Amino acid sequence: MRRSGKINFLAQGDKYRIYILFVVIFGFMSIFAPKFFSVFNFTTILNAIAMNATVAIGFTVVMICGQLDLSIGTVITFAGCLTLGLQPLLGFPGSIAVAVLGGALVGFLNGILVAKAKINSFIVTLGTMTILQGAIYQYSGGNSISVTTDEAFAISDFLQVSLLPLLTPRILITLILVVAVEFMLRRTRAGRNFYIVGGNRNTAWLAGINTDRYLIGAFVLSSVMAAIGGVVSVLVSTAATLKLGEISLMYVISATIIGGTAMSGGKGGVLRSVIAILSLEMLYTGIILFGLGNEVKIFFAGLILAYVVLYEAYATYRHEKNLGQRPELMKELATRLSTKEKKLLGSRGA
Amino acid sequence: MKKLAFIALAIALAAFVAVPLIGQTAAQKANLAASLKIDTSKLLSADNQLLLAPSTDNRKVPKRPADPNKLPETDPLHWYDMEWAGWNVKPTNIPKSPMTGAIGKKVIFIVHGDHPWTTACILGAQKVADAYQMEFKALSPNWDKVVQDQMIDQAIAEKPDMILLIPLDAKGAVQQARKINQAKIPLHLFNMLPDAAALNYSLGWTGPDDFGQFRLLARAWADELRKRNPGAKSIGVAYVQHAPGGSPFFARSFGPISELAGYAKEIKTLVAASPTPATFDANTTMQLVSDWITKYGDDLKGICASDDSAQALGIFEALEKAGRNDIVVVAAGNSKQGMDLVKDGKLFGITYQTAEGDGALSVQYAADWFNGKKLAVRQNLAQHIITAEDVEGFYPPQW
Amino acid sequence: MNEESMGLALEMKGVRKSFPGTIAVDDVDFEVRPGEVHALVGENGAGKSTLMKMIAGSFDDYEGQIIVKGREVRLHTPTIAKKFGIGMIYQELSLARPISITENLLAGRLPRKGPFLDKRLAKRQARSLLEGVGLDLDPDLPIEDISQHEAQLVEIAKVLGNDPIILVMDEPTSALSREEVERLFAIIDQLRKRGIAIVYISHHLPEIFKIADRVTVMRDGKKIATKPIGEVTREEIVQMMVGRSVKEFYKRQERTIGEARLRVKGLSRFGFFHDVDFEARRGEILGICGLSGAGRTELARVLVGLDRADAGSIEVDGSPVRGSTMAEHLEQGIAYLTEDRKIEGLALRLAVDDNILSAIIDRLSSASVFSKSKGMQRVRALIGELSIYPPDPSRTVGNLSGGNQQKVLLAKWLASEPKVLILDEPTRGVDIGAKMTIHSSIEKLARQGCTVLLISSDLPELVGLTDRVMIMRKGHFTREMDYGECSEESLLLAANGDVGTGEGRAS
Amino acid sequence: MSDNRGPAPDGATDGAATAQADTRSVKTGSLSSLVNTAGVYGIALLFLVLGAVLQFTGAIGNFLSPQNLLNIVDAVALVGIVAVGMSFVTYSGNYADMSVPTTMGLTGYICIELLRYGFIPAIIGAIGVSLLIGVLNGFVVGKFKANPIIWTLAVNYVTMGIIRLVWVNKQIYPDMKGSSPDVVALFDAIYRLRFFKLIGLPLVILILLVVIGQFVLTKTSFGVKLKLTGSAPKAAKLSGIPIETVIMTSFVLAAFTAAIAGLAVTSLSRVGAWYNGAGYDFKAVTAIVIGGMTLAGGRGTILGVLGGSLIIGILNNIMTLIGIGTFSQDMVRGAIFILVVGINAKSLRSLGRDDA
Repeated sequence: MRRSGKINFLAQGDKYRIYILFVVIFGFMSIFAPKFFSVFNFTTILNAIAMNATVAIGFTVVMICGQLDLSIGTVITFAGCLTLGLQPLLGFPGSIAVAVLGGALVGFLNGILVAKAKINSFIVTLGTMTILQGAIYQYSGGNSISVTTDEAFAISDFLQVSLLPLLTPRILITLILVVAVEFMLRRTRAGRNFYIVGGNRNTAWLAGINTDRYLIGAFVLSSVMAAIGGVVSVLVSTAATLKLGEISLMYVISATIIGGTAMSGGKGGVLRSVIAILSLEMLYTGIILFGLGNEVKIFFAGLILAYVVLYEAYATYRHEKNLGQRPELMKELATRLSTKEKKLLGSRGA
Repeated sequence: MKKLAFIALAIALAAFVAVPLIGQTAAQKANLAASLKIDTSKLLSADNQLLLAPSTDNRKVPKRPADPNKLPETDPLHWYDMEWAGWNVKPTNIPKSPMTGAIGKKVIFIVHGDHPWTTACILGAQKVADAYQMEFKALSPNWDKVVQDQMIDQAIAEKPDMILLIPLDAKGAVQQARKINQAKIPLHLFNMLPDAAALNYSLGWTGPDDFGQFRLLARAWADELRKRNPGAKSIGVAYVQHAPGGSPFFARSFGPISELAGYAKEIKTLVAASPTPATFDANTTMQLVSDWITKYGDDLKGICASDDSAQALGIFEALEKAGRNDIVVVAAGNSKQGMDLVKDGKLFGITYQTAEGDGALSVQYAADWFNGKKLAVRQNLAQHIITAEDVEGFYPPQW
Repeated sequence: MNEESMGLALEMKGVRKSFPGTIAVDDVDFEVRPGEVHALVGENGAGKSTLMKMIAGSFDDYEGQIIVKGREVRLHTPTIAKKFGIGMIYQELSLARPISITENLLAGRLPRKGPFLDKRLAKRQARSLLEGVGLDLDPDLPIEDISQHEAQLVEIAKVLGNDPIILVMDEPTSALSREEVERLFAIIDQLRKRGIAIVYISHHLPEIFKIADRVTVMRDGKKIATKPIGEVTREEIVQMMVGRSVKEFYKRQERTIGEARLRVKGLSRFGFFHDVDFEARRGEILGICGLSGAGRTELARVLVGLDRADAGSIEVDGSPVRGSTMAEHLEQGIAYLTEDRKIEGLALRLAVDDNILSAIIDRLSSASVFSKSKGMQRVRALIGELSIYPPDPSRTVGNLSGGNQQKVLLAKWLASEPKVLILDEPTRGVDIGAKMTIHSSIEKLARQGCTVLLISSDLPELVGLTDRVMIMRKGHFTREMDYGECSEESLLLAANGDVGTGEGRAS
Repeated sequence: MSDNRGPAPDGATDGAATAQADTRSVKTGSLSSLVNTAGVYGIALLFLVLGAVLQFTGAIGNFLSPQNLLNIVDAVALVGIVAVGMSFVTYSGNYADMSVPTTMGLTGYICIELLRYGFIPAIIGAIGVSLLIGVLNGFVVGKFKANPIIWTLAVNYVTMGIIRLVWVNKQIYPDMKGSSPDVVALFDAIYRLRFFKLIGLPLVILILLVVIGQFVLTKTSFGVKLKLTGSAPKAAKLSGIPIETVIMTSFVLAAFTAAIAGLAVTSLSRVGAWYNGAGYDFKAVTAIVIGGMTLAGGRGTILGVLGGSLIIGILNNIMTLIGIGTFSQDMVRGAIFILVVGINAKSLRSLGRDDA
């Protein structure tokens, strides 16, 4: 008998879990949360996730490589500050370019330290996070940066005009990036190589895949996406606040995990992470629409994350326990038990 | 909140029934009359202070220098755009008052984030809103600007009679205000003094005059420093700054610095820094101040903190360890810890920052606007410095 | 065979590779002809694996010449090696566990249609590769969902997929069941016929005599000799490997077998093995024979308390075993030497003494204060007894040769002075010298009255060492043979459930 | 998590490890960890010397004054306390306990709430509750091998939510819960009590914890089991070591020290607030890692962790004395952090360790 993926329920369950979660939250909120089900509300939700969704793209790839990037939060803010801080000198095209390149540079540094110097990514990115935090304050002199020229307003307005219902340029940018990277991961050799590198670096190396290049690439992608997220976000709000990316880190980590990207690497996908963020955001919005406070938000976010982690851990636990069980023995067992029961009945009868 | 709505409705109906022929406008007139009768000036906050104490500030608004940033940081006018923001705005299509009375109006009250201060602030606002039987809805984005923007969108969608907003960020406020303005919804900003440009789109601003308060505090502080160091040629002081990213960061250090540059030249600024990574962590502040004491020794005569709870406590831990009781410490805000320290004669003075009053004044401003009163673009909360003499009067603390 | 006429597929001239402290391969000449299976034997640490890793491009700093198909090449990365048609099947699996079989098989060379992957084609290729090694699995399954020996075959399929002209196999059978070994040999035969040059590393001499055309023996990084297989005997090879003559490999000393010590009644772990009854006596070495997956390891895990039994009872010296944790079972004298050495057996990052004492921490502690010194002389004794080299308790186990690692593992369990010691493949992938030491200390242990359960796929070992053998098949004990009727053949037949085995007994 | 040779739940085949096995030179685990510890104090000493030099060149004033040195250790006392406990988690191969911040916050709330029933009950109650969090973490991570970072992160969220739900976003004060003044005074003294007007209680606790911790790690059977669990969980399990219990214990220890730190912070800031422990998770990790404990587990010492905390303290002190702005200090801290860990990692590899 051919053993097929189908018999592995757990894997299947994992595959669709995030979409199920999405449907459940969407359904529940649409039915019960006041004013939830409206094009307008969905648009605000999509606007709200635009930044974190963009950030999650790169972060997911890093996690697929079995690494962690704690610096994304500060990269967002840093890129934001550069975009508006340098605008007077370079104009928007220039400042945006510098911001994104700056992001790429940070990612490159992270990548080098992880891949070449072989320092644990948790540590490396914790370090760069601290450095960037200082750099941001130093650069901004402690005050947030804004550009309130008509040009800036024009750009901001443009990014928010709705091309179609639910679709503003800002959302479109995120959408394009998500689709592009997801496609790259699924349909190109390079994309699959990220998974192999994350799954087992040795395998990748033996297959002649330049693991270091992919690790560095992942970190660069992560920082660049974070930077883009920051740039777009400040272009919309015409102001770079020093706390811009503060919340993003924990948010994106949780979402990525909930989305089903394993921290051990080799598993997951960008789309799932984004769906997870969307689900969380709908949950949050719903909770607010119910007139409940942020503590409820935090509490539920924690519960969902905890549930997912626990579920996955328990699943693997069970899976390993029963690995190699012989179906024919289980059948035999069933028959034997039934015979035993018959015996029992018989003896009672006598 | 629902109850309020009903009462409001009832009154409106009553008015309607009273004058059947003239109909709506009459009802509105009646509503306006009823609204104008309501007196909120006697309301009290939890610390038994007047909720809406009239401002005692009678300073003249100076003329804006050509380019404030050209001036040195020690020049008060360098901070013009922060300190005097709002006094000379160019209002851009600000809606006219409907003159229909505050009763039954719906206001959405968006704060910056969850904090005991916020809870008190909302409470104060609620008191006034109740007095005017307004439909009052408070939202908190929990310090996340992305969420605040989202809340603003949703508030706009609800088409309230007015939006009251504490912007999360001075500069970020501009775009937020502009957005609300374009949606043709009256906007009132309060508490966090935003970038001047933001005020172009709002009816006005109410809140604590951080700079003003600290100029006041600075003078009292300077007098005390002089008293303790008679005839000293130079008196060294240090500033524990607020978290970066907002006017308090500047008002609570450069406010006094620029004030004293004129008022008490002998007082020299040794250092000004914000404890990192945790700005409002007592332990971090203690470490910072301990090191300052090591560095400056007896030259350090005074410390000005931007927070009178964690920061102040950290400072006094450091002072006690060094056995320094000669250093005059002043701070912002009247948290319980701060007032206790004043009572124990440790803190010399703190600014009175009424959280309830802050919320209350903003709603009062809204009410007055509905009632068609003539309003200054900017209204400051009453200024006051709490010292050992009067600290007792401010218990129990609001939060 | 007329392949002689063609030139050499691979030739190595005076190659040398040294690591800090040691010279792993010292000026070795080695050659393989197309269409020949060239066996490479030697004790662990003799340099075989290093030599082969050299061919596979694992090192960029070896000295000497490597000539492939007549032209000299520098094999500095796996990619280059692959380009020259060199494929290597590694001892330890080099598969990515979370990734699908397809992507492991085609890692780095997934088929593309234009710039994008052609998933359908990939799956088809994967399936045909799997069929090539006689596996019938869904290529979409992730590796973590298939058994270890299936994974080993996937590994082989993966290398064959690169259709190499030179194929290196490092202990390819170590994780395979007998039937799978047979299948592998069939495959090797086809490859040979296709004129592919095969280098075959194994400790398992019978295998070598079965399939090799020539054999090269290495010792201490040097080449000892290369001979056509027909011109050497097992004994000669062993002698060349260990550098000393080995008389009778399994010399049996008489043992007195005492009264029953371990009594197992109706023991079942549902879905893994059912109704296992047997009893083992003091000083007895009881073999358990069966194909991998027959439930041998699962049985051992239950006996030692790693898994819970769903039914049945275990008695030691007449008193039922209490508790459900391994620690408790250990207390009552049941110890288990695991099949897997690197992950489940030893803490490779820790020192020899840490490892040897790891099973008796509590016994060496009073008031939960641990005294290493108390254990040290036992450690030294065991190092001496098992001649663990180097005899330095503070060496990191990861730095020892496989054989010595295995000795350390055994030492760890000897240190716990078990009443019943379960050995799961105690000599797999271990060189002859170590194998002998291990065998003799097993016998010594038995003579001291300990009961030994020996789980092994190494039939000579079973035949030579045990007093009785229980045959296990598909989760049942199907029959029992005593020393007399045991032979490699009879065991093999029984294990494969051929004629004469009591299939019926199960139901 | 980040290197597939770590004891991450996936138990990845350590092919790479064995690929490099040959290149390992011969050194024992214990020795190399001692070398690390020595290294850590070497760095600490380096900074001290730097400070001294700066003092004699007149760049900074009385760096070597007892008062200043005391300030340094005082400043790191709380982080040190948290780090000592958390280092057991790191040592067990489970990276870090990210639930520390809210554990600290919760401890404060509980203690203040219970003060009205007396000082001792309040302390016991508060610590007790925090231990429950440790047990929960330890159970899930130990038994089901959940990823420690993510799991404790989730627990951190949940606890935060609970705190804020229960105390409706209010912070509470020791003397406003109807507890008697002298009890409040006692509570106030947790942080402020000074022996000989010099050595603060937190410092004393830190030293005690370090001594006990070092002893437990190196001399007790638990310590040995922890070492095996950290270096090779599967092998440890198959040596009859109850790794589930061992891991749980390490998390409980982390929660315990977090609770103590939480009490101290609450006592210092005289308020129970949910943000009381904010940032202590990363601070502690920094100290631990600089202290020479590798995230791969099974390597490092408690003394090293103390050294790590000291390095941070001295660094901050010197920078402030020189007059470097606090913002630039962040940058320097981050750079030094990566540098130190990088060097440590390198030395480990040269010692034949392929994990950093």
